[in-house]
Amino acid sequence: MADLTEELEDESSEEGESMTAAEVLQKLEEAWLNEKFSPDLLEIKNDIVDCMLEQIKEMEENIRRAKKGDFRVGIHKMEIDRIRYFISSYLRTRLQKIEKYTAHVLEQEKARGSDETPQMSPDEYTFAKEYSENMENHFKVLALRHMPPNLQALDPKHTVMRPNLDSYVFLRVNEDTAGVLVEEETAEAGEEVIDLEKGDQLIIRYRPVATLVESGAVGLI
Amino acid sequence: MTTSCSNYMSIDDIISTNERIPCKFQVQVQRLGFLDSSSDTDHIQPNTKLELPFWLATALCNRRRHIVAVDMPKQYKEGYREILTADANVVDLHKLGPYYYTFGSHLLCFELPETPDIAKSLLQTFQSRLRKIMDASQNAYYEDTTNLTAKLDEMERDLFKCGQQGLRDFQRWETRASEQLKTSEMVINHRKRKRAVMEETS
Amino acid sequence: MSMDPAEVEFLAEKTMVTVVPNFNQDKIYLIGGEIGPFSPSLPVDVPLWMALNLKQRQKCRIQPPEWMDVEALEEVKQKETDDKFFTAMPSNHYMEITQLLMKYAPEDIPRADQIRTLIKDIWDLRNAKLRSSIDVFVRSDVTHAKLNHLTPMEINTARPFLTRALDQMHMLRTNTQTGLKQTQE
Amino acid sequence: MFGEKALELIKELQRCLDGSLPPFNEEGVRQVLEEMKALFEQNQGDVSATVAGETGLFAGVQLRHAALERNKRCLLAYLYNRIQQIKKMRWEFGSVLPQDIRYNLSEQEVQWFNRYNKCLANYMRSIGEDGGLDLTQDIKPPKTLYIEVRCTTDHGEFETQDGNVLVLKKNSQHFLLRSECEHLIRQGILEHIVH
Repeated sequence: MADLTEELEDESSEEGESMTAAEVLQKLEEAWLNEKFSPDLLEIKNDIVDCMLEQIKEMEENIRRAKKGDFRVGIHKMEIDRIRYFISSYLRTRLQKIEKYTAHVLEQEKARGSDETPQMSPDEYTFAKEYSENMENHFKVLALRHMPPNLQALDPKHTVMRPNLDSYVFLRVNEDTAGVLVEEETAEAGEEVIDLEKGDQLIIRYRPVATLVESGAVGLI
Repeated sequence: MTTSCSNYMSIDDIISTNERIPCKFQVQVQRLGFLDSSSDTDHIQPNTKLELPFWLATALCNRRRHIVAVDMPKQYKEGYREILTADANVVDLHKLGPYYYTFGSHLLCFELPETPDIAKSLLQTFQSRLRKIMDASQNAYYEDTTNLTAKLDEMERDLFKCGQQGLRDFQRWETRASEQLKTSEMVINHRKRKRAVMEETS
Repeated sequence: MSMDPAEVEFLAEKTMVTVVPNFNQDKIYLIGGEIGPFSPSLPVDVPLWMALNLKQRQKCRIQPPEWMDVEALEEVKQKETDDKFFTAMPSNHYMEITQLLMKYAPEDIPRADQIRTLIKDIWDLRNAKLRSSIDVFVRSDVTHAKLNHLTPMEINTARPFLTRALDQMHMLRTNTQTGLKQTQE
Repeated sequence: MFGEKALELIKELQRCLDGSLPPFNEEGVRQVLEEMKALFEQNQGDVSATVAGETGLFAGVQLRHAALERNKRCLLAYLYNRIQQIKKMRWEFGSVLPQDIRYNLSEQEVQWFNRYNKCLANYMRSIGEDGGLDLTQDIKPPKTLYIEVRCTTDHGEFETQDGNVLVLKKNSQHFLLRSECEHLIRQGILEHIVH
């Protein structure tokens, strides 16, 4: 069976450094955890998904070529099942958020500057648009168009569902980060700033650490 | 509500905003006298007292409009707040509720003088009842939990369910029951209903 | 969002354990890295999921991890009893690894029953501690807390209740801070 | 009070949170739309009267407008929450719904379901370079490659990935690849046997 530990070019990392398949798998696991626990839709890790699917495909071809009864086949198939679970569960979690917050994620995509990376993959975006049209059409045909003229529109101020960024999450600190503003100044108390030390585990509201999740300085657990 | 998650489509939110509030009309409202079942005039007269659902009260009493003046429902007034301060754990919040916290939070938008006290009371009540809810949801692994949740308001019941969920999932794992791949819940329920219908008709 | 304990276990199955194989095999090149080579009676490190697979095919004996030892665990239990805070566990997945080895390889673990009891005691001790700290936490006015040394399975069991309670409390606390609110439309 | 019929629709859903879906309440929806029509017409009347010089109608218009918004919210929430259930069915029953469940859907809901089916399938097909990925599979973390299953009904022939053809007869037991029979277990045709 072919050696699959050869270095892979990873286009996602800014420094352009290359990662091994094992490292990409580790990244996939982190992305899965973050997506599972973050209330908001995070940036799609398309390169990681594609890279792992590619690895699975190659491995499946190797398996097909393997001799009947090769005892390694079972092990490789198990590993493929495990990786496919990560990918499926990751994309499924994202799909659930896209369905729930469709208008919100489309709004954000629209407001995105050309230099910013999109949250969704092109295919997720297509899905979101079709899903949103299907839903709006449903409202229109069964209800809105039978209503008085001044009530026929959906008022986004009320109807757009947004994730609750103030929900609590558990995290582990990956990099020392000083001066995280966790509470805005209020009438009764001053602002609260904390330092995060590598290895610490915290329970905290998502909002103050949202950018740290995207940057990888903390990971949700 | 100040939480950023919008709940326009929420069944619970719609039902909780139907709770009624004592209102007093400040102006005459023409041709809607029939809303007051205790009188047979064509118009609602000023000073008429009516209990209106929250969704209506909030449209008629706000910073821009003063068509009605609202009063707090009695379960949020000082008398009840004192009872809650004394021992929140013995109070049947479901009887006062059933959406005691959610409805109470809604009421804050009327900006009455006692608003800050109500807000404080809601928070303190929740904090002091929490331990009991946590212990009940963690220790009890009974099939029937109606007893334990009878005096909890809807928000607390939801929390209780979360506690049970964590425990039940863990116990399913511990006994290795989670290893078994299961028929999906909807399919099972669908079959049960179908069987029930067949038995009825046979 | 929540997670099933089976998913926490899934993560735990990545942990490396030592097995003693009864077969010959060159290195296996997995996507996650290379494993082996395997020679009869020579201990080799493999991920737990693979160890369990080999064990079920009667191709190896699993060596219990070093910490899975009655004396060592009694010490851990004593420390957990004495210390007010959570102590560091010898493995971040002590509960899941014990479960899996007890189920699939009980004959490979000396004094398995005692170990099972000790692990359960430690779990219970830590859970009682967790509940008291949750109680202190929610009664205080702090809005975040450090939970060092808590393992993923412990976090996951407390998660549904704790996060919901804090979410609800955050809402009620915001009520008291804003006091006067925007007029609703 | 205004909005009561609309609230009835919502309460109807609240009673069925166990995953069952009551028949689409066409009559209820029609009555709510009717109430809205009446409210709107009265308001239009009051507005024209005000333009013509009559005073004191403002409060009534406000009240009716609030009732209109409330009715609208309840109606949309009724449709929305039904769709959530219908969507869940796509994941639990598969792309074809049992006849008796389909019967409880309005024609428009059936259309919504078909469109959802289509855009979900398109999305799943697009994942990766080729072939796509069926996200309705791999719902639980994999434990073993093969599992033992028992048939709960006479299902007929079943072709395994390696080309063998099995007959799935009621109470027959088989040893199958987990990944190829997960759907059948979720749909209740097979039962997973654990020891």
